[in-house]
Amino acid sequence: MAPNPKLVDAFRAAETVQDGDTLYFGGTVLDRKPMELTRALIRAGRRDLDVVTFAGSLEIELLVAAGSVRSVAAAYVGLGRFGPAPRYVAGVKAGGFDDLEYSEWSLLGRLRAASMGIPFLPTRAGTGSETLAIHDFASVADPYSGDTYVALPPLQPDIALLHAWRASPSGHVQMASPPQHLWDIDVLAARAADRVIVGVDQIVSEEAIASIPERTRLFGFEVDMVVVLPGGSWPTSSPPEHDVDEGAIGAYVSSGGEPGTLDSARPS
Amino acid sequence: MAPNPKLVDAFRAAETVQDGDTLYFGGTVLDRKPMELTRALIRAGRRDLDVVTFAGSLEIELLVAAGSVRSVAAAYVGLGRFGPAPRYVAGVKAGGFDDLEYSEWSLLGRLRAASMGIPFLPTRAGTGSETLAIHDFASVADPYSGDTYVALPPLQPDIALLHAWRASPSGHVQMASPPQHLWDIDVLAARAADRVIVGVDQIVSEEAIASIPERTRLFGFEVDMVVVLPGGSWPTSSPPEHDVDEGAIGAYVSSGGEPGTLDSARPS
Amino acid sequence: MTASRGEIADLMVVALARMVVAGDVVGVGLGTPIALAAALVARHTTRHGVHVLAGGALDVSGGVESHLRHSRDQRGLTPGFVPHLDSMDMAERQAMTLQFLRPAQVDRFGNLNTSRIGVRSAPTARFSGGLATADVPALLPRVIAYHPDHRPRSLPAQVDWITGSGHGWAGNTRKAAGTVAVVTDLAVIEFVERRGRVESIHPWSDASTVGENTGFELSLPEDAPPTPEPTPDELEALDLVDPRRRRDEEVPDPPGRDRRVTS
Amino acid sequence: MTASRGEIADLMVVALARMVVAGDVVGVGLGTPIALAAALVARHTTRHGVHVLAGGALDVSGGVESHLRHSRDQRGLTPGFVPHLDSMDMAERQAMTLQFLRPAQVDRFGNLNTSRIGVRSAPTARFSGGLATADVPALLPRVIAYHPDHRPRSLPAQVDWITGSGHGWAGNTRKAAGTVAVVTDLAVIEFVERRGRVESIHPWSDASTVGENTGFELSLPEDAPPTPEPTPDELEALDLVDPRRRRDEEVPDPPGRDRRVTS
Repeated sequence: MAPNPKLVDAFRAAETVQDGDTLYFGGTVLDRKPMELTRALIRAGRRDLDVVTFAGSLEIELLVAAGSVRSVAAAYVGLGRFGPAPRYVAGVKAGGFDDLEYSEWSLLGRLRAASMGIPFLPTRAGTGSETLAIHDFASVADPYSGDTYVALPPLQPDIALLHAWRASPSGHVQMASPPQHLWDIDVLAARAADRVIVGVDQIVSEEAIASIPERTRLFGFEVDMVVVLPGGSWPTSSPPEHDVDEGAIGAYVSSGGEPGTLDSARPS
Repeated sequence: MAPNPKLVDAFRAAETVQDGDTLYFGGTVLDRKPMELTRALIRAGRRDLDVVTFAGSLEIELLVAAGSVRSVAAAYVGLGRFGPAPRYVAGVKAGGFDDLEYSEWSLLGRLRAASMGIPFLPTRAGTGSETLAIHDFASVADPYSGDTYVALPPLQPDIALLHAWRASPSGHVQMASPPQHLWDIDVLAARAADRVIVGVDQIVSEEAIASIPERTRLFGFEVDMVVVLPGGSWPTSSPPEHDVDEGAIGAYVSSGGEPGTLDSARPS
Repeated sequence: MTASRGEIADLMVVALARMVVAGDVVGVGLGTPIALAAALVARHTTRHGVHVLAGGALDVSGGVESHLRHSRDQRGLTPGFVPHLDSMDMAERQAMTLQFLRPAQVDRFGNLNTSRIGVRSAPTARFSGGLATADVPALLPRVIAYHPDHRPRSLPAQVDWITGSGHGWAGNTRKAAGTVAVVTDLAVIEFVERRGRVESIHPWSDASTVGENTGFELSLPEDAPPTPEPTPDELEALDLVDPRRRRDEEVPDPPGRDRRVTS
Repeated sequence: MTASRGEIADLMVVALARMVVAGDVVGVGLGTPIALAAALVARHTTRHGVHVLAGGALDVSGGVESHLRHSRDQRGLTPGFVPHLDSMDMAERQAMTLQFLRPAQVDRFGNLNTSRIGVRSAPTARFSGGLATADVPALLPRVIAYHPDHRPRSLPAQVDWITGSGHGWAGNTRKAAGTVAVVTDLAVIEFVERRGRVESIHPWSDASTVGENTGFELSLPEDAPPTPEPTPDELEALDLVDPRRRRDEEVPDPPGRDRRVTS
């Protein structure tokens, strides 16, 4: 067999991103954020990005500080128990990018419609909300009852960027067990996206994957690029490898949002 | 705490079924069929049942032989590598009950709509099929493209009857790991149904459940009754307890569909 | 009369817990220890006739701190884990029955704002976003809000932004009552027939304080009873589920600044 | 010319496998060893540029028998398991690209019958049901049928019941081509512009035998080539993926009764 073309470095992965792409950032709040892939995008000078994430944190901070974003679509952006995301909040207040707030169900419902391959997902979620009204979704009548529902259209990001535990050269990706909270949203976003780039703490053999097949969450044919990035989610968590680095996030907050405090990969 | 009312015997479970109910039978082909619960229904004399199952086999044979069914809705009825289901085929040919053949996606899609709590699920699956036309589903226009899709309405059985590995008195149900093929359809049907009755090979403590929480597939609040029925899926399989009893099924086929060969629970 | 952060947190938690009924399946969101403690206290006081789904795990024994652990540390403590998409389905099919929400603002209709103050393109404040706040009032049988800093800007006549629509909104096709009540650091208010009605006033407050600190007209009976103090059973449950008092984190310090310390 | 069950099974398997292209993700249904062997042979001959999902597991090493094992015995042999609802989603979003189907009848439009002969209320034959046969022609980029008993009642002008709609049906909004070909024990037939066209004839048959045993008019060039015999690489793959010849089970015994043993 030819050398597997899925294994690339972060530079090569960032090169495949175009200015203006719609990028989904995996992880939720302070867990599993693809920080090192985000740094690579910034180093590559990517701009006008339409950023989508279910619950964003420090990756959004870096991107906003670098001036890389055209819009941020999310159901939450903040630093969890560390409070608001200072760069993000300042950026929204200054009108520096389009603040596409989503409700949880409508963002995830759009990704579900894409991953299910259906034209729209009918839902009652969000009815009456101004946050829903931002998006101007069509409504649809239930052909059985005549009642009106929101019709969530598929959301298919150009690329999903994830950080995960480990993968094999052929691109099978495994996550920790027991599962970390909200892990399945990473899988959902990957299946919704056109292309998938996964940074992993460990690259392992195909045999290692097959030895615990029940932990495989994405298959090689669903993954376009694998980047070996030990500690690549730092300072956010990466189960089972490491927890949130609370000191580093505290230092970031204390600095008032100085991206330099997050510049490098995880200190070893 | 009061004695847990979820633990009942098969007689009591069968009593809660009404003539004319719509019953979903769990398991697929020769795996995890709720045979002992089916026998209890027949002993209780239940009639005019609207039977639903994704892929039916010997439970359908028993019910047809007993004259208990008004309709059979399924994407498959047969005995797998043992060939056709003789009583079922004879019953269909004689017009003994309504043969509500389903396509796989439309049956599972209706259960999904129910378990997702949505009014309908739009799909392209089954377009142009006479099997789909049996059900006279409404169509729906995608409000974005204008294209027409099938609108699958929710299917909410009155009761789902399952056979599973083990449960606790409070009704947490665990299944084998690695997962047996098609296990998730049992969970889907349980979540779609109004009420859920689960026969299990083993009753275990709440502590035993918590010791391997990642194997829990249904939670107590989703399960109405638990019946301790060791070998209750015989002669179909029940992982990890036992495989298909090929001899017993062969004997049934050789007998030309004599239900007496399947009358008792698993011989020990 | 004065009240400490701890007294305020305790009474808010038990007031919320008392609205939980046997059979409820309570979903708890991220970063809301008062909501989590209330659900767990209710689980205790109903003798486990209530289920709590928080952090992707069900009914984690050991209380608030255990629910906040990483899942790998929850083995032995929980009957099982729930993928998030399953919990979405549970909400939409109403297998989840109740959620407590902590918005920045609640208005006279029970509308909730967790989004922003001012216009979207250049707001004067941007909160972290509501996650499911926009969704669950239209899905669950009921939603109950809480706010630990009861003042006119927190309970205005009209929220600056409707993240989640309130009680009695039109168009719901199932039994989704919307936001049925709000528990504050001063009182318990229920939304009935599109109006806020004071059900009880906390011992350290009174009718005029509640009225003055609310930005809309309340139905406020002169004889509104005091919110009952935590019972011995409730106090025991509070100690069991939150011995390290994570619930206090949500109450401002000093509580209610200077407006409430004397009644 | 005569052909044994084994020769028929081998040539059908490799003819199907040759239609698989690198990058295909092939879904295989229950109880169809020829389909499974074909997908696994293609995986071998494309040097693993093909993925096979069967029995809820992906790319089980060890061939047909391993795929039929219980999942607990597949640890070490598969990269992972796929819940059935995930595989449904894969099909509908076209992450699954191909499925082989074995219907009772295939007609001139590639319509498939796995349901019944006669009216629904009192049919003269009731098959076991088509599972996804009705669904996948409208979902996947392409579907390929096979039938090991080529005769007019198997390939009629019109199927008795349209379980799965054929090639070129109206209304598909994605690139779902429907049933693009059928491989039989006599020939390889492709459906092009709503017409069956013979692509090749198996070595033991000829144009007139194919024509006489087909219930509809075929585009049948006089110079239709013989279906190439299995190559050494294909024979090696057949041995690797199905050493116990489970594929033979789907071929009737004696094959094709008396109509084909002499050409």
